[in-house]
Amino acid sequence: MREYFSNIWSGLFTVLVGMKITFKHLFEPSVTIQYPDEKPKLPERARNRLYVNMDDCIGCDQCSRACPVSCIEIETVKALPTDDLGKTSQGKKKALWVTKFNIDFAKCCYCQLCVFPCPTECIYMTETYEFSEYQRDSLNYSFVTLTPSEIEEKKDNFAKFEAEKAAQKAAAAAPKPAQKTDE
Amino acid sequence: MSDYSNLKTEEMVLNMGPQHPSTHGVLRLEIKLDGELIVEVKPHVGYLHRCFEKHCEAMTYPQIVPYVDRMDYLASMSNELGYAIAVERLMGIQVPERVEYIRVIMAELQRIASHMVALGTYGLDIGAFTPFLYLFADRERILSIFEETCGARLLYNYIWVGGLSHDLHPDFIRKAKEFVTYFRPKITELNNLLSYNKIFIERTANVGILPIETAINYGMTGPNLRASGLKWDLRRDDPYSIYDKFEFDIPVGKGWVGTLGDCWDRYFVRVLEMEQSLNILDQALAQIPDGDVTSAIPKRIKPAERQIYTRVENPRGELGYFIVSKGGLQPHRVKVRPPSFISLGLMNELCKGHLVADVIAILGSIDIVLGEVDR
Amino acid sequence: MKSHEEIYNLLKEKFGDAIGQSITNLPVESFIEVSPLKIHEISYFLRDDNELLFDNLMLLSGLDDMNDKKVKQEDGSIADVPGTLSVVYHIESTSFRHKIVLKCSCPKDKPEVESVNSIWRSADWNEREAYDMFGIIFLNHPDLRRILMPYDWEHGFPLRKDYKNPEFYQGMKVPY
Amino acid sequence: MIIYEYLSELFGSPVLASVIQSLFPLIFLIPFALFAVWLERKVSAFMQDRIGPNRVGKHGWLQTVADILKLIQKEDITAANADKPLFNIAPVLVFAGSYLAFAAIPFSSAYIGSSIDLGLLFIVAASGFVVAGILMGGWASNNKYSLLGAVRSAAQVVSYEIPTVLVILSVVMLTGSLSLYELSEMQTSSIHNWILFGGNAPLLQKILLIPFMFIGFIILYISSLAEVNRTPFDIPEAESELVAGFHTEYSGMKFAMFFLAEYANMFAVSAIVSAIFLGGYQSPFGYLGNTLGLTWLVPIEQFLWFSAKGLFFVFVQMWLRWTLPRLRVDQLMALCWKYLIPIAFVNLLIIGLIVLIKI
Repeated sequence: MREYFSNIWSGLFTVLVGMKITFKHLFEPSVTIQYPDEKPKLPERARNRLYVNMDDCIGCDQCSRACPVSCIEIETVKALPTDDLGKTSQGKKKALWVTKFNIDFAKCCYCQLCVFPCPTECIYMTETYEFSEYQRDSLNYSFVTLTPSEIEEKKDNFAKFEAEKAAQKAAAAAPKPAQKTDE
Repeated sequence: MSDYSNLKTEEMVLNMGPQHPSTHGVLRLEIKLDGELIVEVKPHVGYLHRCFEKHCEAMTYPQIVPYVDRMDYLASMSNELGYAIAVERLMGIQVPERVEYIRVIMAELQRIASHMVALGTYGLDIGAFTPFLYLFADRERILSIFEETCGARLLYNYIWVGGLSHDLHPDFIRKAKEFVTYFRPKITELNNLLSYNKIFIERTANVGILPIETAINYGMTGPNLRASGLKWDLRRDDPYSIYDKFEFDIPVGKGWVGTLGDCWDRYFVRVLEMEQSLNILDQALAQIPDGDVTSAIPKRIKPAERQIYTRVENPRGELGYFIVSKGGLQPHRVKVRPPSFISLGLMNELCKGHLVADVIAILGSIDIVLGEVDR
Repeated sequence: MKSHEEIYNLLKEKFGDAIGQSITNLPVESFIEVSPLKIHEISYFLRDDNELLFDNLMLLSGLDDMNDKKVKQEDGSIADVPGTLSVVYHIESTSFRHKIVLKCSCPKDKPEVESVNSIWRSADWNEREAYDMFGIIFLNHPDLRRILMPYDWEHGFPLRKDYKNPEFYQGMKVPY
Repeated sequence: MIIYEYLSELFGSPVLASVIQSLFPLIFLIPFALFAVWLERKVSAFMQDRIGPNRVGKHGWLQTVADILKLIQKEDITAANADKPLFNIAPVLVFAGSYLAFAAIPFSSAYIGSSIDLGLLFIVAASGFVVAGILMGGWASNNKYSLLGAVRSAAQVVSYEIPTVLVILSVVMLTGSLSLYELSEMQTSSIHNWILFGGNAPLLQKILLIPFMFIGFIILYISSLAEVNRTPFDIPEAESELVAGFHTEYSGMKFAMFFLAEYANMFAVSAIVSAIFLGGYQSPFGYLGNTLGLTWLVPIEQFLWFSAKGLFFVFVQMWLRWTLPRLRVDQLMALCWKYLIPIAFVNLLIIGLIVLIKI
């Protein structure tokens, strides 16, 4: 019998306590941020879309190898001895034409693992976080500064250079076995 | 008198999930019902299977860290801590003291954040919507603290093998201390609003009772095991990191309002654990030493041929990593012992003989994260 | 609290041949090799012996040992000798706080291990997962189905080292 | 009353007058439902430290209008294996049931749909309509969740009618009337004439009656919550268990009908509670119209008081909803049969004795 009445009492009492709390909250300011109108300030370490500063990129492929989801694709062509690629802002000499530098943000998991190994600090996270697209393909960003024709040219140049080199080598190497057969 | 002898009764199969408001993700429960009484519950998992263990075989050790985040996405820091400790023990790395302190702080903040979701969604399951949003608003504070330090709110990639990706943000200590003082009264508010509510107690007390022998036999760990009355906490019983330096209690279930090991005990043990985590945070934030956090990160992680099983106390229980190395840059095998996976195996045992509404109460009380169940 | 050696000796004394060697030269974790068809009996003893009381199975994991060998036969041809699949049991006692690791290996072409489901119920889903991923058959398991992979997965056991991705799954190209 | 007489004179036919008069609650109801849905969202938002709808119209007050427009445009989906006629009738029936109750509710001394002598009994009976509709909808959906919800709802509403009727009985013993119009007229002039404070009984009797009237009031309010399936008694549509209960399969305008019926019901039970215990449309202080000598102002004031009282209880319903968890189906029954009904019985007995003594 005592339990019966204590049940009634605790039922009513705890309900009233709860109602008091929610009533207090009626007059508390809301915590909502009205997103498209007011945007929260992102902390400086916030990890969002990647950016590659191609002026500094030396094409070392380290970011691509660090990426756990393989969303970075890099292709490079060796520069000819005659080419002058300039230097990075830190004074490193560049030796490779970067003919392909694609980051697929549909795959990217924003883990920042690619940022740490970069020797020239040319790949980094920016503050842009609104870049949704209607087509999945348009999330595949290309950072290459060379035009397609330039890329073709560099590739051709290098192929020619290689061919020449091979020919030279062959020319240099060819007489030897010939001499040997003579002996 | 009418003749009821030709009336047929049959068991009904109710398919709960994978799309259902309170299966906590994509879990499918095949429930055999007799009226509203449960005869059998068959959980079907695997809808969120992301081949974690297969992926690990093709990843180098540091690359696994982002994947580890995505298992129990409500407790990423704790997952990372476990993984980092496992690989460090595998290679015999000693990490600086500051790193250990930061890791403990992060793990405890994460524990609070994770329990907030657990308790909030539990209230939601029972039908109380408001505590859920209060807790989520407070959880945002923790996430903002995390974001400032490591740049992400949910999937941190912060605790690395041998160290941390960044040092603490200069504001971190102040904000964390603020949070600790802010959050203490909020626990009382939660208790008054939800925990001690008569309806809530009625719904959860004496429901889904888990005796201690069954709990151990089914491999329950963490708060679920402690709620059944066993004082078993890996932070004490199998110490890792620097938990032996801190003073804290291990709350165990006492059958406060019902039977020992019922849903309310499991719920309330989590509430008490949040208080203990605040205690640990108090101490750790006061004692944190200076130092470098990246000095012990190895250039190349290539353990010799050996195997190890390491476990840590996650918010959901014992998270274990069984790592087998064959000497390469990639692990030969990473097997995870996900606490939610093991806990979910108990559903049938707990639910038998209860009502449909209790399935939700029980499922919420064992607190699973489907990302971890399926990996 | 018993050490690894003590437990090993105890087991060796009781079960003799069913217990293989105790591998302790590893720097981080030692384990005891156990016969796969005796594991039920041994587990039963481990759990219920008053001095051991291993009441908690922490983890049961499948493992591909990756020890397939190519052996030259007498006629000169090279034959594949399939390697072994292993099941690793990490067990502990909540009352004595000691731990032990058991490992039983079975050949890949006949991967049969006794189920310990009736001893530690937590083995239930773990064994299903080991079956799902490695195709290890657990004898006397009450409900050995796939668990994480789709029930209609016909393309083998993905965590075996010799697993090949299927080209098509239900008419869909892989990867899509 | 006055309006009815006026209309009969205007059209010269009581039938036509009745038909036209019956549309009046609808004019009140639809804006009210729109407002109540908006209010519910705003109240819940403020209680949860949120903002709530604020995009359509100022403070989002047009949000529900937009929602209704959306619902009207939606495709009307009927599940393939549903029992189509029943499935289509059910929402109409549910709405009709809750609309029926408005026939006997006195909005002011000038307007009451039908001032039948058995008004209270009529309303209790009319709520049976809703049960039939819900059962029909749940069964016809051919969905297990809907069926469970419907069965739960039937059991719940039928059970909770007993404490409701018992409390009404105790009021009837005091007042001797079942007509809501008469009840309201009885509680005129001042707050101490409210039945909650003992009505027109002599002073000593009143003092004795007040605590028991309070108990009766609380029981009536709790069971009215259960009759309209509001939290903590919303198990027929418990979204965390049964997805949406009996209206899981409904969409578009049919769903809107259920929704409208729910909010109409909320107001109906609030109105009944206030009509029985809190003076109905009567002002607690007296009327501005009387002091100014403008008699036509009085019915309007009465209407405003009535709406205010109704809205207050609707607000309390929302307040409770966003505070409390949900009961389980067996606990719901236990609450009814083990707590509310015995207490209501004892309460009835005591009130009866007090009335009988006639101090």
